[in-house]
Amino acid sequence: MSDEIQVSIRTLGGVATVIDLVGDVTTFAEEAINQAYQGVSSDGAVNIIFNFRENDYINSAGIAILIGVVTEARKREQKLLMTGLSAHFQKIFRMVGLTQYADLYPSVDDAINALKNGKGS
Amino acid sequence: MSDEIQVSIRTLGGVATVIDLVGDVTTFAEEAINQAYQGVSSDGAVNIIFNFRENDYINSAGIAILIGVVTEARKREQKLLMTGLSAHFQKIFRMVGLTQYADLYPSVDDAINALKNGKGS
Amino acid sequence: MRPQGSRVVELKIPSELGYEKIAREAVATVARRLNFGEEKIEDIKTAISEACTNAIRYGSGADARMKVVVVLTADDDKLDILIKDPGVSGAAPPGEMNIPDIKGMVEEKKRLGGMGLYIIRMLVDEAEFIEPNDDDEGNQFRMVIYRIPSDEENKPETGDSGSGKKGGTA
Amino acid sequence: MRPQGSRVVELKIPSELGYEKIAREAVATVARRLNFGEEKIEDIKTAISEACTNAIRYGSGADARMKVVVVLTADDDKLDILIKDPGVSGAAPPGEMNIPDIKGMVEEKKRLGGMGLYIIRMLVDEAEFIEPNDDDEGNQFRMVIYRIPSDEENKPETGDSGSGKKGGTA
Ligand SMILES: Nc1ncnc2c1ncn2[C@@H]1O[C@H](COP(=O)(O)OP(=O)(O)O)[C@@H](O)[C@H]1O
Ligand SMILES: Nc1ncnc2c1ncn2[C@@H]1O[C@H](COP(=O)(O)OP(=O)(O)O)[C@@H](O)[C@H]1O
Repeated sequence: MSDEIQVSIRTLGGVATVIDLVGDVTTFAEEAINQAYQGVSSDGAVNIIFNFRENDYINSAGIAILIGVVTEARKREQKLLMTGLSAHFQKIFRMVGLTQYADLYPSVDDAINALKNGKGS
Repeated sequence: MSDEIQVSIRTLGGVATVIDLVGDVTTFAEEAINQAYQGVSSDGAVNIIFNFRENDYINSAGIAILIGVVTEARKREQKLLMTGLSAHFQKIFRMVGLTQYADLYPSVDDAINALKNGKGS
Repeated sequence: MRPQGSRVVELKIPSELGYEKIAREAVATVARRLNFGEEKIEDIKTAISEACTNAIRYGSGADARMKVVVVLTADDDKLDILIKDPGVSGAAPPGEMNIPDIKGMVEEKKRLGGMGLYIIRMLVDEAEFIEPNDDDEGNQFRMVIYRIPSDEENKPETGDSGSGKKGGTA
Repeated sequence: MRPQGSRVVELKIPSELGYEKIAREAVATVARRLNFGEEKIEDIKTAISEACTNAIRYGSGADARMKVVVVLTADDDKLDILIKDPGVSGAAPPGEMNIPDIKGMVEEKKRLGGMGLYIIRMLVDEAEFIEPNDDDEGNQFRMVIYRIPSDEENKPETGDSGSGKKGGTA
């Protein structure tokens, strides 16, 4: 539908790869998110940051896509971090237990700092 | 209704008085806007800036309130400036002819600069 | 990519000022789906707000027990907006929409107001009160916004003229 | 200051994923009117999105010719949300709502999903499938959010727990 998701990728100086998500994180985002994740994985990314845009619409179908990513990331021993989520969606992610598999940080900078301070894998 | 307007007043170093409007500019805003305007007028304000918050809801009833202010301001030989309007509402204000009686500037700073550069009354 | 066939969204709001915002947000979602540009979406939001405000004020005497019905029909080529009010105030909708006389208002020779229908006409492609085709008592106001700018509006110009140039990526 | 009597907003959307956004925005406007706090409004938006998505997917087989009806009733003390779908998929709504087994999903022992109803239950005060009181064939899902937090939810705690503590200035 409208507000189709825009996914872009950037690498931050060998520390992490950022997947920026702008738009709705719903069932329509499945292909774009999985493609981006597969892409950075085959490029050897180890620390992967999913950076959301605050106040975008995320639903349980979108969360299911992220759980699918978690499944893959565990097999590949990658570290997943998530940033930019509103307080509301941080709460939802905690509610379904997604935070057991991915650390949440307010911003990409915060996530990078955490990785540099040895919290990385 | 909801998004009730919040009106606050600040004076900027003798150059102008700013009336900040946050929230809906509709018929429900009439009392708050008129009170603020009457207040600054009786305090002797000459240059008055109505500072809108971009993307707030403004309708024709709200514009009618502003025309009422223009009417008063002309009698008192005050100068009216309007700032912070989205491109859309700048267009609407132009459409109804309100811009013949009040100059529009992107920001309060721009309005202040214009006043300092002698465009003031 | 576009859906086949038209999509209809129907909305029933209390005749109380403020509820026009629901129509305002709903039409934004539908217009975004039709790929209208952001400035055109603002135009449509303002137009529907004005039309609903009128339906509440003049069409139902601002009696919150009354209802205003909004029907949004999204087609491949246009967005069609129908606003029905109970028409209980007895006010007859005007046949024409005048350019507001702001000078007259400022000089207190004219009553403040009379801008809503003018703004609507400037922002949408078609706007008119129509004869209800059933036994409805009330007024029906219809607006149409085309997804592909017509030739007339296609004349080269810059700036946001509200002509729909920026609208749609049709 | 609050309006006397309840206000009802009715919404009919095509059974097509994406249109739940209209219900999402509409309920936000109504909830804001009821003075719910911003975080509680986010809760309500998410709950209605999930319920409408289910009505579209399971209640009408994502057939866009079908309709999902949403009725929002704003009272002094609560917001009542009713979502009706045609119930054509034959899927019976579940009697209970389980805690999602994310470990099972991550270890690929459980199907991805089954989180919608759980999230809804965590975010609103009441949520249930009800027996339609007329001859309706379809499913009806009802959610209630109270403006005054009930005693049970009033236990002292900090952080945004979704319990409605931040909601309303009632
Ligand atoms: N839905 C309606 N039903 C009856 N009369 C209407 C309706 N909409 C508009 N009108 C009439 O048209 C006039 C002009 O409306 P408008 O241009 O919106 O300006 P205003 O609301 O300031 O009068 C109104 O004063 C009213 O008499
Ligand atoms: N409106 C409905 N009509 C019929 N079945 C429903 C409806 N809503 C939910 N269900 C059933 O409940 C199940 C659980 O729904 P939910 O918790 O939202 O997770 P998911 O959509 O991922 O399955 C669905 O798989 C479906 O079988």
